[in-house]
Amino acid sequence: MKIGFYPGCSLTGSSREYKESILAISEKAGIELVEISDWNCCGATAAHNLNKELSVSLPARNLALAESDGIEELVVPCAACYNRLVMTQHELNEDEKLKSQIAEKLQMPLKNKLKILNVLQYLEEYFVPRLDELIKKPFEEEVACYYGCLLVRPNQVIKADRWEDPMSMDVIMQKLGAKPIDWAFKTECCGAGFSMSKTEIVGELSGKIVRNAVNQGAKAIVVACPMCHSNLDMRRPAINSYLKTKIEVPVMYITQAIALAMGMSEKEAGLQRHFVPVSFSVNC
Amino acid sequence: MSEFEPKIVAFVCNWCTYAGADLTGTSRIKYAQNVKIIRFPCTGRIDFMLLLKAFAEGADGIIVSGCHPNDCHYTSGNFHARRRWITFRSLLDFLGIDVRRIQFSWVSAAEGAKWAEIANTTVNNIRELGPYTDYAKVAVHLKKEAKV
Amino acid sequence: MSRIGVFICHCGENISATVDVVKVAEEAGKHEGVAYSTDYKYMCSEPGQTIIKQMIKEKGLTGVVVAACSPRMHEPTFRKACSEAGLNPYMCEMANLREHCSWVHDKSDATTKKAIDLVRMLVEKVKFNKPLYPIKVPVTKTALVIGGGIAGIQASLDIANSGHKVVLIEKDPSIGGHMSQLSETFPTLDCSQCILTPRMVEVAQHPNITLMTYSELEKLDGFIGNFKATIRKKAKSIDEKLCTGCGLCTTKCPTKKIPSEFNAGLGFRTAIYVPFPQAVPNKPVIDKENCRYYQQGKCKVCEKVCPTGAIRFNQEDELIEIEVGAVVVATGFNVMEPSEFPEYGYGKYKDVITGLQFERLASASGPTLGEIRRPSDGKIPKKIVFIACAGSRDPAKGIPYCSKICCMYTAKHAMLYQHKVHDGKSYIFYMDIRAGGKNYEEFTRRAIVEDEVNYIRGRVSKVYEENGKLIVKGVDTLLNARPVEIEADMVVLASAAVANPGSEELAQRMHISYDAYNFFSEAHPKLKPVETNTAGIFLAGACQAPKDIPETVSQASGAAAKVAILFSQDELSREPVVAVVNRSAPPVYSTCVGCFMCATACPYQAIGEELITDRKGNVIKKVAKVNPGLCQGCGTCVAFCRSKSIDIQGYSNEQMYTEVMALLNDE
Amino acid sequence: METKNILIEVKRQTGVNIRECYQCGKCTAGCPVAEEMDLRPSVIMRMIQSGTNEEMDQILRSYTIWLCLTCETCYSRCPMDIDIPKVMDYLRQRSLVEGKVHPEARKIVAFHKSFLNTVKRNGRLSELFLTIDYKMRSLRSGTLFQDMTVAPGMISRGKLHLIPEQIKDKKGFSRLFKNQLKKRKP
Repeated sequence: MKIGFYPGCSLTGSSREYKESILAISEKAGIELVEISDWNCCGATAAHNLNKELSVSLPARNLALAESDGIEELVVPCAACYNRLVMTQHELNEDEKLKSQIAEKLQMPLKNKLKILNVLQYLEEYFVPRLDELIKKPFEEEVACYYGCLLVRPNQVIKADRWEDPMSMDVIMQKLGAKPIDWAFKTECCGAGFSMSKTEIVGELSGKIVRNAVNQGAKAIVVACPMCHSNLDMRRPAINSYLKTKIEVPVMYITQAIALAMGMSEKEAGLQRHFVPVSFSVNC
Repeated sequence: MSEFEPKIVAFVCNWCTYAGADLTGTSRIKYAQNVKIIRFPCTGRIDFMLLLKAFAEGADGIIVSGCHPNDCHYTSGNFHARRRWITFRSLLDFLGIDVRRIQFSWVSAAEGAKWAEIANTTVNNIRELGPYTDYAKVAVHLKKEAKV
Repeated sequence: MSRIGVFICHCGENISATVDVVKVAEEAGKHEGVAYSTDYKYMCSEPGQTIIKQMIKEKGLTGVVVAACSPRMHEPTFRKACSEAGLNPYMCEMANLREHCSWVHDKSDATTKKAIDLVRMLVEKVKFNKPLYPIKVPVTKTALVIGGGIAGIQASLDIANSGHKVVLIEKDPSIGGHMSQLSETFPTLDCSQCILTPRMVEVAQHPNITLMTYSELEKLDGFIGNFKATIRKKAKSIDEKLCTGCGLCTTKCPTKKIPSEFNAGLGFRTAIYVPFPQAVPNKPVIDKENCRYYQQGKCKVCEKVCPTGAIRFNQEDELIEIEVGAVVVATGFNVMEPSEFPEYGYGKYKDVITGLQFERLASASGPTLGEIRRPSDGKIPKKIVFIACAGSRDPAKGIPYCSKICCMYTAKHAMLYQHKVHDGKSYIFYMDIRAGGKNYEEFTRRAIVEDEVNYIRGRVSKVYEENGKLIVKGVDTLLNARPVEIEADMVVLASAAVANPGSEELAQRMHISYDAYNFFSEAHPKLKPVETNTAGIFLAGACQAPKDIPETVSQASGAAAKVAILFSQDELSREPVVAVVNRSAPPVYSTCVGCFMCATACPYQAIGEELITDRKGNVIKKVAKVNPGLCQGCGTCVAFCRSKSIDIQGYSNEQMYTEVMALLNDE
Repeated sequence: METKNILIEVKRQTGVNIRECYQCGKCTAGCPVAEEMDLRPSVIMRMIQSGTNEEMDQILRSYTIWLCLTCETCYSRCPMDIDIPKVMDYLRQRSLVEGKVHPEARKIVAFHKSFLNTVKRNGRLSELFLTIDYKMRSLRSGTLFQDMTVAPGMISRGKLHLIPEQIKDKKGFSRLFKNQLKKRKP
């Protein structure tokens, strides 16, 4: 089975373990993820903060490339890229004139009918029905499933189920054997694009998230977004200085959790690339 | 030759537009004499054969006006009228009648000024379109045939 | 041969100033079939009317055209005059020379010509007018009241006290409605049950009232004065005559953990239950869905303990048909679904409750006997946050309207809390305080000033739990939109008042209209607030829109007065402007082909079937038949009819075509 | 520009009708960075509603518009479905064009600019180049050594590539950055 794949820039750099783990579990499940040829950056927050047109044309180029590759379904693991691609698709469908202008500029046809999947939707569709056969070692930990902003908002466009209290990741984790905790910060913002420019704000926002997760008994935080991961993991010093305590709860991608449950080694899952060490995986 | 004075028949509903035209009167808002009103219980009552009859009798233009959607005194009569009008409209071309000769509108009992405005615009529009005699001619012809 | 009289009115100078009335009368006089024509300064005055009456007699007129003001003004006047002179009133028509001619045009020949045209049009119409007679329908002097809340109770008592019979049906096991759930009522803080229960008892004992609880309207046919209602009397599984209401069965029932509807889910009840101690009737019903015997086939504890042997497991729903002359709909309202508030954690956190649940906590008959305690651990909350407009005025949640009662009951809740928990702190997040009733503003001021309730202007964005506290994230928009975070022990949502589930189907069953939010629509928002678009059906209370108790009671009494007015007549007479299907001699019988397009078009279900049979009773033909009692005379069926078999009296095809021809044929 | 024109302009550029706002404050109540803002989201809505040119100027010079994280919480919870983040995008772009960026926000703008610059050059983002470009831009803000502790960790974990990934169709890609479309009229 072949499905289109848009990794986005972070997955080739700071969150390469996310890419490695999603490719690894897909391969083991017999799914080939085919990268869109010659894809480019989606523009992320920068483009839509500074330049309205680029915020649409950058993602649109990827949509057009995917179409010309003959892709019908596209997996976008990065939540930010997913959000930008879906929003662009929505905006172009709302505005035929803009669509034709952008297509002209791209010098590529643009039907704009692609089915875009985020990682949770991808797992739900292609893994959940087969988890029983795929799981070798149940992942038995109390986890806080953290969705962040971009997988669920704006609900007017994204139309996620239960956007205030999403459950899809919790359901997957539960099926892996984990005990997802009930907590209140599932969709709070981690500070996202301010990782570098306003690190102290990231420390505060991410700090509140980590604190609530730990208070509610989480042994690990599971994420599905590279920005959430780097803010919660890499920016842990800023978090600790905001909370005035040292918090050691690890942060991992849901695909890593699945990889471990499927019997892969810590290294195969890419746990060694984290700043906050993941210690418990050894005993599972 | 004097200016062409179109004959315009207005088919209106008793509850909204008829009362609206009454309000035009009580507010003393002037409009052209060409428009003459026939009272119906509801636009739902208006059979479009009546419109054709009016053309055959020499009308140059027609206004059909009733209650705004959802305001019908009888709940749904104006919706039936609207649906019938949509069908009838697509037939007009086939019948050889310029669709601009029929003005379909909603005027409530509170819209006296709107009634005057619709009456005047219709008169101006029909004046531009010129007299309409095709159906009248056919009618005369048919009457003659019937006598023979 | 027609002998028409034409009477042109000057209306003082209103008409004669712009229309040459003398000429109009003169021209009319020349018209074929006109026997007499004249003009007069004030046709509607006594002498004016006398001229008409005299001429009808003198000239033997068969029809009259009065050219004056709008028929919407004086048609009844002139029709009455004709009738007094012995002419059928429906042989009189009016040409609208004032509103549609003299007032809207300047003085000119064209204006006079238009007047002549209008008069000619109606003269030709009158030639085809037929004598019509008002339709008489008998009145069944029993009213059906649907819903046993305060609205239904008030309407029933008022109708019954005016000497008429009432059948009151209630879907729940007891009457009382939401009012019986309330603790104290604003703005007087008098106990709700104390003022309500005597009325409930009065309903049960009134000789003119038949009370049917656990019953719903299944079907409503007929028309004003002559409705036929089918009522489903749901099986209570007890013999009400034998049951004494001793309550032994309810104490012994083993299924005890069913959330109590009366306590808004905060307490429990058994499977055989009386909803609350003051219930009327005070006899239990078995809730089949939760009863062990009905679900698993074993138990029957209630049957064993019942001292009078009143339990009837094999009882079935009964369908009862009754004839009534009027219907009062008083089905009330509901509060918004909890699932609509994910950001406030309703349904997730036990201590986030609705206003209705708070009423039960504050009520002496409630699950905590009137002490304010948290549902989660029974502790007394030291800090309560009330969130107003939870759902109301929130188009994103589908409710753009104001629920009207929340500002007041939230103030009351905070007040009751402050009275009961002296060291407690209460906060109300609000957008506006709407206290527009008698003594209402004084009441909310008292809450703020005397009872020290903290009002914060702003909405709450999120409520979440951390370390056993509910963190309320709100804002104070009066302080430069400063974010406010309160660690509360309990959060009360003033959740929006919404239409009852199923109200849409009920409205369709009764053929009354409802608005975009499924509240029932009144016939006119100002002048017919208790009538519906269907004659004989009236509205009372919050089924029409959210209302407080005083307003509900007023409207219920208003509806009762309307019913009493209706029942003061033995027969109703209606305008004979109704549709008729033609009938002719055999072998055709009628040109109707029985396609029933007319029935599809009719908004009143006024068109039924008629079977034409021969002497042996064999059906020869099926044709449409109009029920003149239901027909309102819109004429939509006429335009729909393919074979021109249905026609409407007063606006017949003959008349309308003639009008068109006469208007355009100016010789 | 008078009140009416400001509202019309915002509507034209974003499709958002600020008149819908009835000042319930739910946007501000839920905003994760409201505490830090000089003008809260609901206040900005009110200023646009009732504002004069002076008030618009104040908005464009505010720190708030750059602090907005576009987390979309306000929009998702707004009872009137007002797309505030979209309005913020518009305000930021206008602030940039009119040269009214708040001094405190220069770091943020510098970061976004560096980001787009790196993307423009390579088609994809290189985190190392982004960091370098950003440090150069924000030299004066004293961020030069701020992330020095992180970079080595990233390199040792294989997270920082020294050679940036590049796309092939550079010519086609660069077209996107040229001849920006004229402001669209709805």
